[in-house]
Amino acid sequence: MDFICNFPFFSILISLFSGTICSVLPAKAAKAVNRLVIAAVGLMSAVLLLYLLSTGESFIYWMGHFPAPWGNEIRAGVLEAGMALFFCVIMYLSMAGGAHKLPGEVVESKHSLYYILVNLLLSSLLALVYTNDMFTAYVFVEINTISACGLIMIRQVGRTIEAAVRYMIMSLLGSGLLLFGLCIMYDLTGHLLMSNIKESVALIMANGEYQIPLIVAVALMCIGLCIKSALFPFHSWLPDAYGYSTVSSAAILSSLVSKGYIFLLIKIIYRVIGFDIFNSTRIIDVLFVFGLMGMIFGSLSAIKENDIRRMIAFSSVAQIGYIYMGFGMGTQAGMVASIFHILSHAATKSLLFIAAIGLTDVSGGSRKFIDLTGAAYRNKWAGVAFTAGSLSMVGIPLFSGFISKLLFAQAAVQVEGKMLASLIVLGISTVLNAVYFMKTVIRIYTSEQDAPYRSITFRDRKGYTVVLVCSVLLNVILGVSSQPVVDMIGQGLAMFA
Amino acid sequence: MSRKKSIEEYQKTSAFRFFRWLSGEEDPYIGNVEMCPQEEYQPDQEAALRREKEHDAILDKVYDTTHNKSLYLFHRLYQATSVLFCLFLIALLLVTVSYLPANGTVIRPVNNEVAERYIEKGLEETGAVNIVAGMILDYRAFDTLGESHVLFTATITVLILLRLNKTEKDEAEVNDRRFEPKNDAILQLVATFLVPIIIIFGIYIILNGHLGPGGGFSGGAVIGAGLVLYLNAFGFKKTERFFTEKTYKWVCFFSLSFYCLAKSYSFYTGANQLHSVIPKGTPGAILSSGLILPLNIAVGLVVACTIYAFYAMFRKGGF
Amino acid sequence: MGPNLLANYGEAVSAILFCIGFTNLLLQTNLIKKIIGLNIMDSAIYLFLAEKGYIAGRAAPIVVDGVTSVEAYINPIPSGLVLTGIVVSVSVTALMLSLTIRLYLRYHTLDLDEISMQLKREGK
Amino acid sequence: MYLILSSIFFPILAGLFLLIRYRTPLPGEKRAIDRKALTTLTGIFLLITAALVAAALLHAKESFTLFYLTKTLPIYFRIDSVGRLFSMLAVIVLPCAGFFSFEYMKHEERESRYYGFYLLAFGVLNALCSAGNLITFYLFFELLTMTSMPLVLHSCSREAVMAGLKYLFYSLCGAYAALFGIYFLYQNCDSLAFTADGALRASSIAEHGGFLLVTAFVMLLGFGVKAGMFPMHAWLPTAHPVAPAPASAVLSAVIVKAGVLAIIRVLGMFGRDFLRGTWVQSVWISLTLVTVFMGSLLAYREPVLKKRLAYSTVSQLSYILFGLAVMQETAFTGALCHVLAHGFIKSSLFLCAGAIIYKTGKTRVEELRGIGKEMPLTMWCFTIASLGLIGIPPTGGFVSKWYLALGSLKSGMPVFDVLGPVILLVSALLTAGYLLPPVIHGFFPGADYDYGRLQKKEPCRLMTVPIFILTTASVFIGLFPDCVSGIIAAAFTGR
Repeated sequence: MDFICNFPFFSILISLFSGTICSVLPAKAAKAVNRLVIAAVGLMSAVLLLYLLSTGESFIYWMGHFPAPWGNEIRAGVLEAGMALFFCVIMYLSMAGGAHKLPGEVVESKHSLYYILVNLLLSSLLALVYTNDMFTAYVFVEINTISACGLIMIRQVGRTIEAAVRYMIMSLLGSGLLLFGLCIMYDLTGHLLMSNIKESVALIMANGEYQIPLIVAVALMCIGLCIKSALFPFHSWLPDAYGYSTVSSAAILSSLVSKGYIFLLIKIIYRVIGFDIFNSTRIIDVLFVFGLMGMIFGSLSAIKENDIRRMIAFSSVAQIGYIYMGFGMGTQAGMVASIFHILSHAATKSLLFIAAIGLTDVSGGSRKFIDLTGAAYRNKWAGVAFTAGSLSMVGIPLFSGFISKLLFAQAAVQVEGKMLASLIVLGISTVLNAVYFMKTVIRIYTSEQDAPYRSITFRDRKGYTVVLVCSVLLNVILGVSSQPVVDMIGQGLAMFA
Repeated sequence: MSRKKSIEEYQKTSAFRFFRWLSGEEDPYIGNVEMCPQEEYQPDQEAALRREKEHDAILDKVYDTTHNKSLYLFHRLYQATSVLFCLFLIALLLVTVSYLPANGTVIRPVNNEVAERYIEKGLEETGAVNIVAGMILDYRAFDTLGESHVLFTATITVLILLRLNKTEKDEAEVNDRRFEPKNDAILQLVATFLVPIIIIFGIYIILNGHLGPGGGFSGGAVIGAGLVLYLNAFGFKKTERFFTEKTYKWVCFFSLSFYCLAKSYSFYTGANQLHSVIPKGTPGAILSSGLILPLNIAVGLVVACTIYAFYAMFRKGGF
Repeated sequence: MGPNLLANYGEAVSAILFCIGFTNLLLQTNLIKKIIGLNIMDSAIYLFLAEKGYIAGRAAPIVVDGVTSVEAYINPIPSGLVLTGIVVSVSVTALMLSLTIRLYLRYHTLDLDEISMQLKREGK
Repeated sequence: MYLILSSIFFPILAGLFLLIRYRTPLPGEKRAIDRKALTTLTGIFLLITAALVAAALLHAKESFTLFYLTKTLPIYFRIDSVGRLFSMLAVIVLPCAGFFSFEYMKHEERESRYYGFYLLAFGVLNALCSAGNLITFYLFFELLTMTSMPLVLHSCSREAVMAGLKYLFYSLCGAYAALFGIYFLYQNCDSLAFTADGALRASSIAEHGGFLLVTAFVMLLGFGVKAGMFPMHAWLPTAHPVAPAPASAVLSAVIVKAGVLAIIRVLGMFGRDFLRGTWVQSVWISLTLVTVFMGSLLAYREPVLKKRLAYSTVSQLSYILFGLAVMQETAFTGALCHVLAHGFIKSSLFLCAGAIIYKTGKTRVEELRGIGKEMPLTMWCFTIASLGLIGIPPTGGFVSKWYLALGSLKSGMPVFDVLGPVILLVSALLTAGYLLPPVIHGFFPGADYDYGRLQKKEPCRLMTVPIFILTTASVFIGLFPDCVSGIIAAAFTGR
């Protein structure tokens, strides 16, 4: 086995261990460790990705001395490595972009705790990405949930704590369902490792025995993960959580945490149940309908919102709806579109959150649209970045949002029964997106000469501006040269089987 | 030409609306969303105050729960649907359960080669007499590593929520005095008697984790309970002599680091098919079964400290 | 209805308990009751798992007298899972309780709806 | 290749340069914008762009792919006759209106933003004309909306912002409707590159014929929004009056023509044979006829001059769409002729209206009594342009309307072959009804007019010369229609 094959294991362990280390370090050192770890993991994932692309096949890594049905395993393929790399990039950008706000948002003595949580979150995301074992996945889902909750409520205002409670309640309902589904699954198959479960599931589907409980188990797991990733009717915690937590937290939560669950769901669909078996159940129709509803209602709520960050948060609800709609189509193309949308949405949403904070900074800290009038003139880079993000969300060509919409539409055209519904809703939702994002863009570019706020230039916030530029570039790269990414997703999905 | 209707009346007719739409003054498609006037920005104080007042008035109206019929109805409806949902879930799960393999029998998918190997080879491969301990700390050690970090994460979040600043701390200290048992003689006597026993029992459970029922978590919880009892009997002053936040920090750090590093070593050697230098020892002896005993001790320390820390945090936000 | 409802009475009980816990977590507005619901839900799952490991007439999986034959012991895996699960639920409960304490200190009520109401009144 | 690219990117870069270099001063900042330098630079940029476009029009023959958006979706450029015709229009109107605005925008704030976006829009228009496939076209279509919106909401008053938003949403909705059509075309065509005789696979036509008709209809409606076709025309009369006059001129002369260009492309993609005689054609023709008639009627009873012109644009654009909907060569010639004629005439009219507002501040028609005595040159141009729009022989409007009517009669459609020309005629009468009163009142204010208060208010050359050029161009088209007929014939066959 090549040494590079150790990299997934190293990434998980380093980020896990750095959490422990940060607990005894002062805040500054913790910050350095945090950045270093994210960068190192990103680098390793990139190397791993290149390696996997060159070998062209995935590999299994034993976590211990015992092979498949007995010991734990992790598994790395193109999609996993790519996701890990992407998560690191986004996380680095989010952390760097929100760094200057942290002293104002979090009590000084709790900074190192913040970095611990981020490290643990990263490790749990990596574990969710790489794991090949259902129960390990459950354990790391819990780490993910708890550390995300910590990230929400580390900025201690009433709203965040309430949001954290709501988030925990929803998440715990989700975990409960996931665990119950897992137990039933275990009872039916006698395995916990994904590949072994898949074999048994195929057997069960062929035999006809235990089919009903199997489908119930799948449904429970799916619903559990849907709840956790804030699919439409379960999103009540989301606007407050994203709207009032720290900037980095909001960016990370919206672009990574829910995506971790979604990626786990993808893994379950492909590696545990089998894509064809999953598609033959009625579950995809349910996902499809909820996805569509999320797209519409999320956007409608966003339109009504009068607070820029809550508006962005509600738009996340809509975007998650897109992803589930892609699942619901039940085709390979829909899946590819969904995964691409995971990437594109993560890139765009973190950009929007970070840019929004630049705008509110020059508006006396107020997030109301009225006060944001002309903010883009006072902080030009943030204004441009926000506009770029909005254009991407609206789906203007050359930005990543366009490609994902294109992929969704292409996927939709291939599905006879769901074509019309998905295309119409896609159109409505896009127009609604345009309504609220363009409204905001015009608002921030309506010049207001008498505003009593100081403006911010490049020199004041070098790091922040660089982050904005990088995020915009990431978006444009995804929008312009999407083909390699799409190919990679296809290759990764092929490796799943 | 004379109009039969007055202008006001005419403005109410649909013909008027149609004409307005035709001439592009009004919009039925996009509704009022973007057509609603954006408020002009007014820097003066009065307008801001007025705005606030209006906002308050609206809030009062919306959240006037006692008089709000629709909110009340919604609440009822919510409850009813939730109950229905619960009943539905029960029915669904019962149906599912009825299709599951019969309980207690041997011929089930669960009893397959996995369990077989754990039982048959577990003693030999892990050196642990307690097969469950061998399984969670060796075969499926990654889960357990994650699990201990769940606990760690939870502690961090509790710290974030409840740990107080220096200034707040003094205040909390004063408040806490009221809850502090005032040198309750009975409690103290019983505690002097019980605490050592409890702690020794906890230590036994931890050390015996690979030999019998027990392990790091359960033993740690017992020790933690002992510490909490001691704290309740003798107060923070006494405990602070040997257990402060610093102690907690370092104990946790060392235990978790040891855990992480030890398991990393074993994962690394395992995955790369290297020979692990850690001896298995004779099964049944106290010093046996490789890493399981030290790991149990580490987990036990973490859990004991964490339980105590939870208690102290809940009570007054600090040690 | 399947054939094994009566044989699986333990699982049936755990399923009902699970739903009770689930509904409590979902429906109760009182935070402490919600946490109790959470614990009922988790315990139901552990009951379920414990039932899964059980094989009639066999001993707990601790090797006695060096007997390592499959016929002697019950399935050890569910027990291990329960152990892990318990730690998770302890952690989560601690977190929920501390959240509750924070909210109570701030708003002097345990009713989540009332807290939301107060929050919205604050309007921030 | 480099000519085309530079004609696209030079104005875009120049516009960005202006936006950055001469940005609006911040609240606390003390920095005066050097207006003279700004206008000089803009003027130079406009001229260079015009020269580049002209060179590209004359020389560029080849097609090229810039890069691939996805594997099967190239960003592809190719100049064909249709594109050439539209860029011809743009290259004359945009610099004229640009020079006009140097004077007109003198007292407006945030001039640099206006010029910056003006240049951006110019570049995007060039790209639109030279786009070689639907995806490229769509990309620049969206960008055109984005870059022209700031022109509409330039004054930033509440009405202007609302109008800008309305413009934005109408255009975006339309473009999305069209985009979904593009998805279907993408499924049913081998490539999205433009043709004039249908790119649909024969098997797809047989299989999803009915569905493709719906698609075609949706696309026509979607792009029709930009061209102000009936159910979605409402943005035009809102956006035009609030925009600065030169911006309205460009908007109604060139930018709305992007919708026409789009519809020509869509027609080409589906193929005329596929659509001829289907319900799509009938519905479409009825919609255009309704628009023609309704636009004229609304203009007739509108008192505000610029709004009246805006309604007139709605009506005139549907003349063009009618010509396309007939799907017959003569009518097509008429339509393309009308694109040019209407472009020149309407920009000239808007600039006249702008000059009047600039000099006198009068916006309503009944205030314009005696204006001809005060601003004779402007009003003469207005008169000539009006006559052109009505369709009096020696002007461009006559030629195009003649061909339109002729083509319709020749087409052999049931009902519409006669109904069309009749409505066109009625509408022409209405046009006379709404354009001539200002002229008549302007030159013949009546006996009770107080000549003593009369002042010479003729604007400076920077304003009159562009108006004059545009008016001349409109007459020129009418006098020598042959000079464009070749290119139009080529356009019909898609070369």
